Amino acid sequence: MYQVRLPIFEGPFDLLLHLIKKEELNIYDIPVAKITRQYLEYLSLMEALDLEIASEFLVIAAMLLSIKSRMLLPKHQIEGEDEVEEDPRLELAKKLIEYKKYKEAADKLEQRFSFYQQIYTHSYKLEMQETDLVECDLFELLKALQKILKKKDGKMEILISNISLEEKMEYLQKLLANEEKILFLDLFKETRNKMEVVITFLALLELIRLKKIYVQQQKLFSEIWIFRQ
Amino acid sequence: MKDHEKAKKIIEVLLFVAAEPLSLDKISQILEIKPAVARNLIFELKKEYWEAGKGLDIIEIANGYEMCTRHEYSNWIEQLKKQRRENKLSPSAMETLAIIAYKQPITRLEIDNIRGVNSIGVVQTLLDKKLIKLVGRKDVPGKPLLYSTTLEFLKTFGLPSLSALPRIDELIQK
Amino acid sequence: MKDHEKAKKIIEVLLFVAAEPLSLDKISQILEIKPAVARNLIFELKKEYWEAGKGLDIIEIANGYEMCTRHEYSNWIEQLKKQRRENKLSPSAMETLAIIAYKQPITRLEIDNIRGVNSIGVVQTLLDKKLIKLVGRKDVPGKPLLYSTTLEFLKTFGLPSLSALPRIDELIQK
Repeated sequence: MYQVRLPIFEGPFDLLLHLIKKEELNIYDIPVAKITRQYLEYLSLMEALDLEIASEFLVIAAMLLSIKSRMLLPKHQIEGEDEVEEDPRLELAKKLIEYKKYKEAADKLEQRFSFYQQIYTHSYKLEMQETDLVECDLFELLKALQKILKKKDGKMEILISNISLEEKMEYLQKLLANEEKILFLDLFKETRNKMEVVITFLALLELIRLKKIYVQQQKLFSEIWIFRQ
Repeated sequence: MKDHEKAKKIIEVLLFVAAEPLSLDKISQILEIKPAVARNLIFELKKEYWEAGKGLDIIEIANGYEMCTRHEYSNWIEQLKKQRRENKLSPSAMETLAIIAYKQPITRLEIDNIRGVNSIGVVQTLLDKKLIKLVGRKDVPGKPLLYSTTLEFLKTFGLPSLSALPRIDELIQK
Repeated sequence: MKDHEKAKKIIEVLLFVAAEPLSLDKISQILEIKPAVARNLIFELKKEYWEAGKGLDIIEIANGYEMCTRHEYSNWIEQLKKQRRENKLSPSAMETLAIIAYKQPITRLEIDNIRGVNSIGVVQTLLDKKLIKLVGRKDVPGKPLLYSTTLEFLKTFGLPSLSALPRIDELIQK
């Protein structure tokens, strides 16, 4: 059985470089007719396989065809000047060289990347720890907050709080300096309005983020405790 | 695992990267050696650290072993932490972040209107910290840029998704 | 700070606890020594690790120094982590990243021109992965956004600084 192996190309330049390499051609002296034919064959193969052809491939196809036709035209020399007309392939060659450079740089980067993936720093360890710890608890925290807001609904004054986030954070830290742990619910016992509940909650989040405190519960839906780090 | 010294070095590396105390069982399982042998190697390592007068130590804790610093060095570590506190978000950054979180995608002008002050600096800080990102342009005159929160935002605040944010109208009604 | 050996031990402890690469400035500031002295101490430490055949190493990365494991030990660590660290970048992402790394700051159009394809999706991926960032706008019509690589890029590729990238004109010669 004959099987078509279709390499995936990053773009038209990638495809052209592949064709040039396969045929062992010099980028500055591309046989345009041949390369154009192969290029278009590849596109029709993609089409036959129902693969979407990015518009960029078509742009370069048009460019190839235009170069091909320009090369077929007889070279006209302007009278009185012996300047030779520029090779219509030069612009494409320059682009390909430029692209090839970065393609090789990408290979070098890839090598570094796989090497450094095998090296573990201490910060990698710390990262793992953080996400494991906070993520599951925060969902519970939010649920707990909703409960508090519901409970306090109607009983609270509507006041613009004059307590800032900074002050609340300091207050929470002072509380924890004296106690090993505090019950989440207790933090909201004396809050007088919704704004203060929200600020207390935000302060809590910020302290968790700064790793000043952490929250724990023994099992799901049980009381939430706040500990100092 | 035959080589004694090699095994000791592997244990050192494992203790270095482990996110929690490593049990003797776990260590001996990975190295395919007896727990008693693993214990001896850990003690040798600990002794070497001690004899070299290192600031690092290996301690037995919570049914396992962990690499840690000696307490005499805590002052130095404190100084390191002190400098890291600058990573903290300012109240105005927190405020801006909250606005973006709830009203995304949002333009800078809209943020400014809510806050009543120019937010150009804060928005840049939040971009730098990767808590917000550009997501396109609003289809109004001037085509202003639109900002949204990032995955990093969710991670930083330990949120499973944006829908896990408390509903704003639940937080402050009336 | 007089005692040479003591200073070395403090540096070791600091490198151990730091959650990110520590700059020479920071280290020398904490120890109240000259950066050049700090650098020498780090090199001594690195040499000691090497001579002892340790599985740990100290590398220069992202404008700082960091303690890490030698790559020969990754198999052992992976047994500990169970799940592999699989963070592969696609070839097009790698290609785009290479272009940005060498030509920064650069606009998306300039990237597109070199690659011959539209890079909007890849650029977003790289932004999401924090390997690149926005650094401003180019002073040409349309004021397009400019992209540069980040500190995270240096960290991910184990580069001390951008100048440690292999020179592009050496990469390709006929």
